[in-house]
Amino acid sequence: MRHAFSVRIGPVGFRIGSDWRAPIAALETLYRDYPGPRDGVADFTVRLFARRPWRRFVRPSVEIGGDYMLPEAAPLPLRQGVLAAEMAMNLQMALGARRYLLLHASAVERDGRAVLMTGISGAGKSTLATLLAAKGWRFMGDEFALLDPATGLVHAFPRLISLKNEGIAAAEAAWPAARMGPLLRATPKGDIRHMVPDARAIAAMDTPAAPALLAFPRYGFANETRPVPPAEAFVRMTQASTNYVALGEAGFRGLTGLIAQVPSVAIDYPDGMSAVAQVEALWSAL
Amino acid sequence: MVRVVNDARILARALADPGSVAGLDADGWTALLAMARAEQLIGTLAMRVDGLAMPAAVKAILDDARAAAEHGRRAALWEAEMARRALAAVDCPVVLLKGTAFVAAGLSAGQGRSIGDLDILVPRESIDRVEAALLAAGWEWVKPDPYDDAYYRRWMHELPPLIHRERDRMIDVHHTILPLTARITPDPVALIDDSVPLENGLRTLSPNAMLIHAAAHLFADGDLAGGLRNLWDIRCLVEEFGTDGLAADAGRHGLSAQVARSLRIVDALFGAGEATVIDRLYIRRVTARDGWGRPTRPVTRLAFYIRSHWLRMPPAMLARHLWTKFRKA
Amino acid sequence: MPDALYRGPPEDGLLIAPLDAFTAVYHRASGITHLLTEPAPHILAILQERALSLDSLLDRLERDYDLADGTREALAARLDELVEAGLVARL
Amino acid sequence: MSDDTRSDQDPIPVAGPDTGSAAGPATGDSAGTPTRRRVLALGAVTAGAVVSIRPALAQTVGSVLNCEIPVPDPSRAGSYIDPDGKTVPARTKGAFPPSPRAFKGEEVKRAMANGSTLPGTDSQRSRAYVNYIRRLQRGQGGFTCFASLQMPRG
Repeated sequence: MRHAFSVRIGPVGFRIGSDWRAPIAALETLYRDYPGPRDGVADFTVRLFARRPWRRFVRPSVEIGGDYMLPEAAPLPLRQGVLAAEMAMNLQMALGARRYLLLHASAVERDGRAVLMTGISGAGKSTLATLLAAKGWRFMGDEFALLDPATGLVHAFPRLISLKNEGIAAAEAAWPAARMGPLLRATPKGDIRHMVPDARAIAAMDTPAAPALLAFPRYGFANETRPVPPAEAFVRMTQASTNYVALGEAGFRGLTGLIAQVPSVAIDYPDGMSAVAQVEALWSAL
Repeated sequence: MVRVVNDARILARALADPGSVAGLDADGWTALLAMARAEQLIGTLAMRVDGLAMPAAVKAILDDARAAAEHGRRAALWEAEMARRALAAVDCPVVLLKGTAFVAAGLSAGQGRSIGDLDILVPRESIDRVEAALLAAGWEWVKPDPYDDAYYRRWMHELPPLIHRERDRMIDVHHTILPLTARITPDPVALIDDSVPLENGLRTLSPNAMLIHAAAHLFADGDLAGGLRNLWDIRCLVEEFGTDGLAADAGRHGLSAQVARSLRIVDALFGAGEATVIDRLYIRRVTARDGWGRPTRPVTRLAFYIRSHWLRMPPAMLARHLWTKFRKA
Repeated sequence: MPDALYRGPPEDGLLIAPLDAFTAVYHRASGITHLLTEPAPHILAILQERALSLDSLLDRLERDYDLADGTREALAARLDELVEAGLVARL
Repeated sequence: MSDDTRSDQDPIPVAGPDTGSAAGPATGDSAGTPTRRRVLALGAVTAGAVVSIRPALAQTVGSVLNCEIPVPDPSRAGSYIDPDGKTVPARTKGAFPPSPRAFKGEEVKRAMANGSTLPGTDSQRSRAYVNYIRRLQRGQGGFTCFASLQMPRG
């Protein structure tokens, strides 16, 4: 394609091609500290393209494609090109990933052990992971945690952190020196701003961790924690994984192993700081 | 700047002569993998080059592709088994077609092959009972549109597609292998009479009939989308079963020209055979794919699309069909 | 017409992970995971050993367990569910 | 810690001690000498004892993707939508013509949540379209997007 960029995020290599320069230029800047794909061969190809040639110039709108596509994907305006690229990369993971059980969860690590946070989007898991990272945890990812069914370890996937709405200010306050993408107003998901994970998260992204806690945070309620029964945790995680069924036996062994070995806890919280306190309290009690 | 790869012939070569991948650099592999995914041949490629020297990253991607193909094989066989259970009481021959038949019979064409819907062939006189049995066992109509439904029932070679409400898998129930509107009319009774039983009571077409069906689908019906995979199926069938009696069988179904063309193209694309001028047009169409996995050669693609409609319908009917579609759009 | 027989998957055909009141079962032939509650896992285990008719299955359950609310109709409904899920074949 | 109080009152049905993966519940009872007969409930005729796990693309699609729903989907292009949301032949009396543009997932979500009208429609037409979307089934265009809206996500 006209413009191209390759990057590796955790164990996954991407090649992104674009009909426009701008999204590629933005990705090059934001991902400048990341390595390229292993052996120079990307796991997934992503394409940002104009449906008709004139759409490159007239009201340019970015179609999302690649190795794996969904017909229902709607195009985005060119100024949201980074968001289109991130969506397209996530889509490749959601539809194509087979090496790891893909858990739709954010993850942080301390002493080689990881907390997985699943269940909500928006002001929830991205912000929570960012706040925990500001308190000394290693950030592993805000969208997908990759569970290796063979080892039971989770691998980091520290892509750009996708901050939304009020989460933007919270993360900026916690990470005043962080590098940020442009503020994208009025996207289909509200205001979005991408934040580059901290240097430690990128440097350690090839180090997996043993899961120690599976948290189901819920924003907007009074502080409370309660254990989640194993069957409920199991079913919720099958629904929070786009490739559980596709992994077959490996997925079953991986997920039942995770549920058996790690406590599952629902966490209700009224604001980010209380959630951080609750996670740290649960952690100390493990 | 990335070296431009704009023709899927490198994919055809890698399938036919796996050793040819030895010279690929990182960009070459990346292009090959993107093409193979776009043509739904990544699993097949993974089986073909298994064990050869390649970068670790490529090996990991192809290992995943093999595992995915294995999962797809299992799901396809299970869907066939569920159809078998649903149709056990109907007491008519049920012939598996296409990918499911290849894996059920353990053929080389099934190795690593991606498999979509379940396609079965049943005698036309049983089709109402087959439909009722499937509906009773949890399959439902996909398109409740009256025009489409009437169109299918009157003119197509199959029931309107059904989907299983629990498993989300589609089944296409055929009573012959080409639309009734096509100018060529294969003999479905002979296809079923010559079919071969599997251990579980389901059946597959005879090897020659599998090849004839693939050729019919490729050259007398579709617009050659997914053509490379179909041609690879044909090549595997020829390698495994030879071509004894093929010409006579093809003649019986009125598909001599299509079968001969498919053999020539397979020979030219996967070997060193000579292609005619027209054959080269077909090859141009089925290899229209670049190293980003994008379709190329839009004019050629459009020409084959129009041709596919022309083949399927008599001119007056084509006009009526396009007019109805046009009014609705 | 003789009574239908019901048969479960072969002994190595299932992976079973007890969770709590539910049991997760991975069915190797289909690649589908099912979540079962009482009495489905118990029925499945018996039918993995051998094919049985509805009545002989009921006899067998009565021998092995104190049936709390054992009606033939309820057992037939359980079997229908297992048949629809593909875990049990009606022969 | 992974067990909660519920599972204590309700002994795990299948797991004998160390039954591992392949052993079934009744094996121990029938093969050996049962020390104590267990109570087993067959349940009501209408109760369900089997739930199958289905592929869960929908949940993440909502988060991963900006999706849209055509009304009606391309396979039924040109059909009108009656007030119940059924597709009917073009120009059917009392039914609404197809929407000239697909609706964004977020627009549909708002219309379903608080009854606001879909962009470019009046309230009756919007209601017919929403009814159509509610009736979408697997395999029809827009279904995955619709399903992703159903997930209780923040």
